[in-house]
Amino acid sequence: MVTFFVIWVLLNSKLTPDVLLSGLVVAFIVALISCSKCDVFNDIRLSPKAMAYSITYIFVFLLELVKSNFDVALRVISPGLPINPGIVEVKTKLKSKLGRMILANSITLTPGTLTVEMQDERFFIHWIDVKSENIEEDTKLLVSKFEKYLEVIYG
Amino acid sequence: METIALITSFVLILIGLYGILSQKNILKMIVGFSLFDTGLHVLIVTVGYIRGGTAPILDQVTGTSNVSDKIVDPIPQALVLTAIVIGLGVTALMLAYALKMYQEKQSLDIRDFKELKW
Amino acid sequence: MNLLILITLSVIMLVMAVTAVVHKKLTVAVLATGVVSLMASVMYLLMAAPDVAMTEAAIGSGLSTIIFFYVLNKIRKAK
Amino acid sequence: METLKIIGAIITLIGSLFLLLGSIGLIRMPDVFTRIQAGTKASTLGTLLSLLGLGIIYFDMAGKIFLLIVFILITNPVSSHMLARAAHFIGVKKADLTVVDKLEEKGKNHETKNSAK
Amino acid sequence: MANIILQIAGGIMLLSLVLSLYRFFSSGTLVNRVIAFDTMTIISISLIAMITHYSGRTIYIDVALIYGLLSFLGVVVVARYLEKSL
Amino acid sequence: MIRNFFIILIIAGLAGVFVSLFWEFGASDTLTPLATHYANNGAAEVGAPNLVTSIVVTYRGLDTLGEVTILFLVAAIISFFLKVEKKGQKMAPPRVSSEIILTASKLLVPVVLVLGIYVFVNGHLTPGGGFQGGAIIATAFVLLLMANPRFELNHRIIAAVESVSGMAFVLVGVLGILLAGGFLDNKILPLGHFGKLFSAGAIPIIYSLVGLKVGSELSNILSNFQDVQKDEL
Repeated sequence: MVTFFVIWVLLNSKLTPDVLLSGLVVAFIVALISCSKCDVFNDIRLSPKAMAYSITYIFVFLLELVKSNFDVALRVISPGLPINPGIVEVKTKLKSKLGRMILANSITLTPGTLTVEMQDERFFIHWIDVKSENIEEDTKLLVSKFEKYLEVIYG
Repeated sequence: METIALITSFVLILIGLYGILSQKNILKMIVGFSLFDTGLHVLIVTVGYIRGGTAPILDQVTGTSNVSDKIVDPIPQALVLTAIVIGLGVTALMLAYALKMYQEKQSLDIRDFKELKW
Repeated sequence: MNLLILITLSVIMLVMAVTAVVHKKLTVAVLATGVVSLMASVMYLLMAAPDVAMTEAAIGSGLSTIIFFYVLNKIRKAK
Repeated sequence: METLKIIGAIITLIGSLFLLLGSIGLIRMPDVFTRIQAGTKASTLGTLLSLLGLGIIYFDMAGKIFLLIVFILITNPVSSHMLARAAHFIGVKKADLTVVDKLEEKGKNHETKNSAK
Repeated sequence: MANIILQIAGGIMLLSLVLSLYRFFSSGTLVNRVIAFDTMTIISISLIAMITHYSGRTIYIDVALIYGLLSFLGVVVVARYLEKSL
Repeated sequence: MIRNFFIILIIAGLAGVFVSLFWEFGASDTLTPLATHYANNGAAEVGAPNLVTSIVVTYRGLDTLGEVTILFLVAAIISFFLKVEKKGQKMAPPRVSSEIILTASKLLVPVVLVLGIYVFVNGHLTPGGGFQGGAIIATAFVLLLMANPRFELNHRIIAAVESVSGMAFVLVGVLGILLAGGFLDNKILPLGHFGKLFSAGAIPIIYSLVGLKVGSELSNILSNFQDVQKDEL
């Protein structure tokens, strides 16, 4: 419900009493309608450590995003098209659904890797430049850089 | 600027009409109708355009008094707003008819439906 | 600049419209209609009509394509 | 103030360059999966950067732009994932360069398990 | 200065729109066309933001919000259609 | 062959008519008198910054009522047509959707609902209004359907929302006759401060009602196109 209220205020992008009042009403109504759907929000831990880790995670993610984007961009414009695609399998330790979704989205958003299929704790990832075909090694290369943060945040 | 939009809308209308008249497949005819609709909406909005005008929503940019020489004509926009929603309704209705006709005869060809031909 | 955007949008719209009418596959025709609606909605913004642009984006490009694909799915199943 | 505007404009320019790279990748890549990689990912970063630049220039719509960025960050990978999954399911031809496909090897028994669920 | 850079950025966006149009026509399967559609919608969001800048009305950004949502759904619907599980 | 010839003849004739009609057309530099009146006095009379909204809801309110009626009729006819499903067809069970879209739909549906409510409550301040907001709410329903193809909407709740909002819409209109100038007049509530959220009289209320009604009708149409087989559930 707090999330909806924040979204409402951001949408209106001003802080007058009428906006706040109507935001309360709207957030309450939406939370009432979709209360059974809200359970994904419960996984978030609100301890200071988790907060710090999530901020760090955002920065790590953005850095990774820009870095791999330049990598793929170089591949695209270089004339020989040096790609080596394949679908590899990795494993994750995350249990919470929201954490897993964010992990999969992060993997998809970093260019060069793309989540094709997701079966419980096994991800099948299309990789534009396959370096190894071993599960453990791929996990170490692709997942663990995001996972160690997400594990603290979502468990 | 408005000339280009006008020509685009005319050509869209003509292409849509050609699609409606020449195609044998019912769903392709509905696609043509949809194109015709879009062209018509672009045409009406273009007629209401004023050179150098801005959107008919008053805020700090336009001020509140004597706005009539700053904004574009709001009436065609209001009409098109209604027309788009009605267009969706009509398209959905036609699709429902097409589906029902397909379930009757297992065919989407307009030439197979001869009952109402005279 | 506005003129350049408008010309590009018009060309894309017309090419897509011809594709939608001429092409044999229905799915391609529906997708092309979606692209025409999309470009039309950007065009409405250039013609200073944000309300209409919003309606076209929500209804013409979104819901109408979705309904078309539902019907195509049903027809494919009935075969 | 002016320097802030120029910084925003330069960020937007970089974003549009990424959009262009995405389109070039869309044309050059050999098969569906690599096209999804090059096309949609680079375009996502391009859109993010250009929105960010405009958010720096017009500070009063920063809230909406922030929301739009979060929205794109959630929805875009989901749609590319769905497309890739569908493409793999219907058996789109992969490029000759493809070295390994673990999903194809394990595919059979996983599919039956899934449908039985 | 800032305006000139933004104009160049808009021109590059138009160019990439046309380039992704090329993918729509070459190479036959539906999946390729859907990818081109997706890319075009993403570029269009940036284009709407640029039009917001040219016209000087910040309220136009609402349209981009709706656009992002609806384009996402269109792509997902086509993907489900391809999976034969709509 | 003769058919194609006639088609091309008709289209060429229509093109000729278009060219001769609009050969001299150029966008005018001034508004028509009616539009000038709306532009200069609309803000004072109705109190809504978005002139399109004030025209749709107040000046041309009856048109909107007719439009909502047409949508209702369309929904009714479509459900009448498509309700009789053939039974006994064995369908393969659809492919289970992946966990990503399940979680994403859970995450996004409330956000989409908030966005739709924002669009139709702020219809008098920003672009948008009841129709767009209704379409977005129907989109939330589509999102649920994507996550679970066998998801079924509770038709009783939808019908209740639709009829209640329709009745309330007409009721607000009649209140306009009783308390203010005419049908759907928005001055039954004070006009308030220009540009605030609670302003422009009854326009936010009317547009919210229109949004709810359009949203439920569009969801109804969509759920009729979805194939649910009753015996399978």
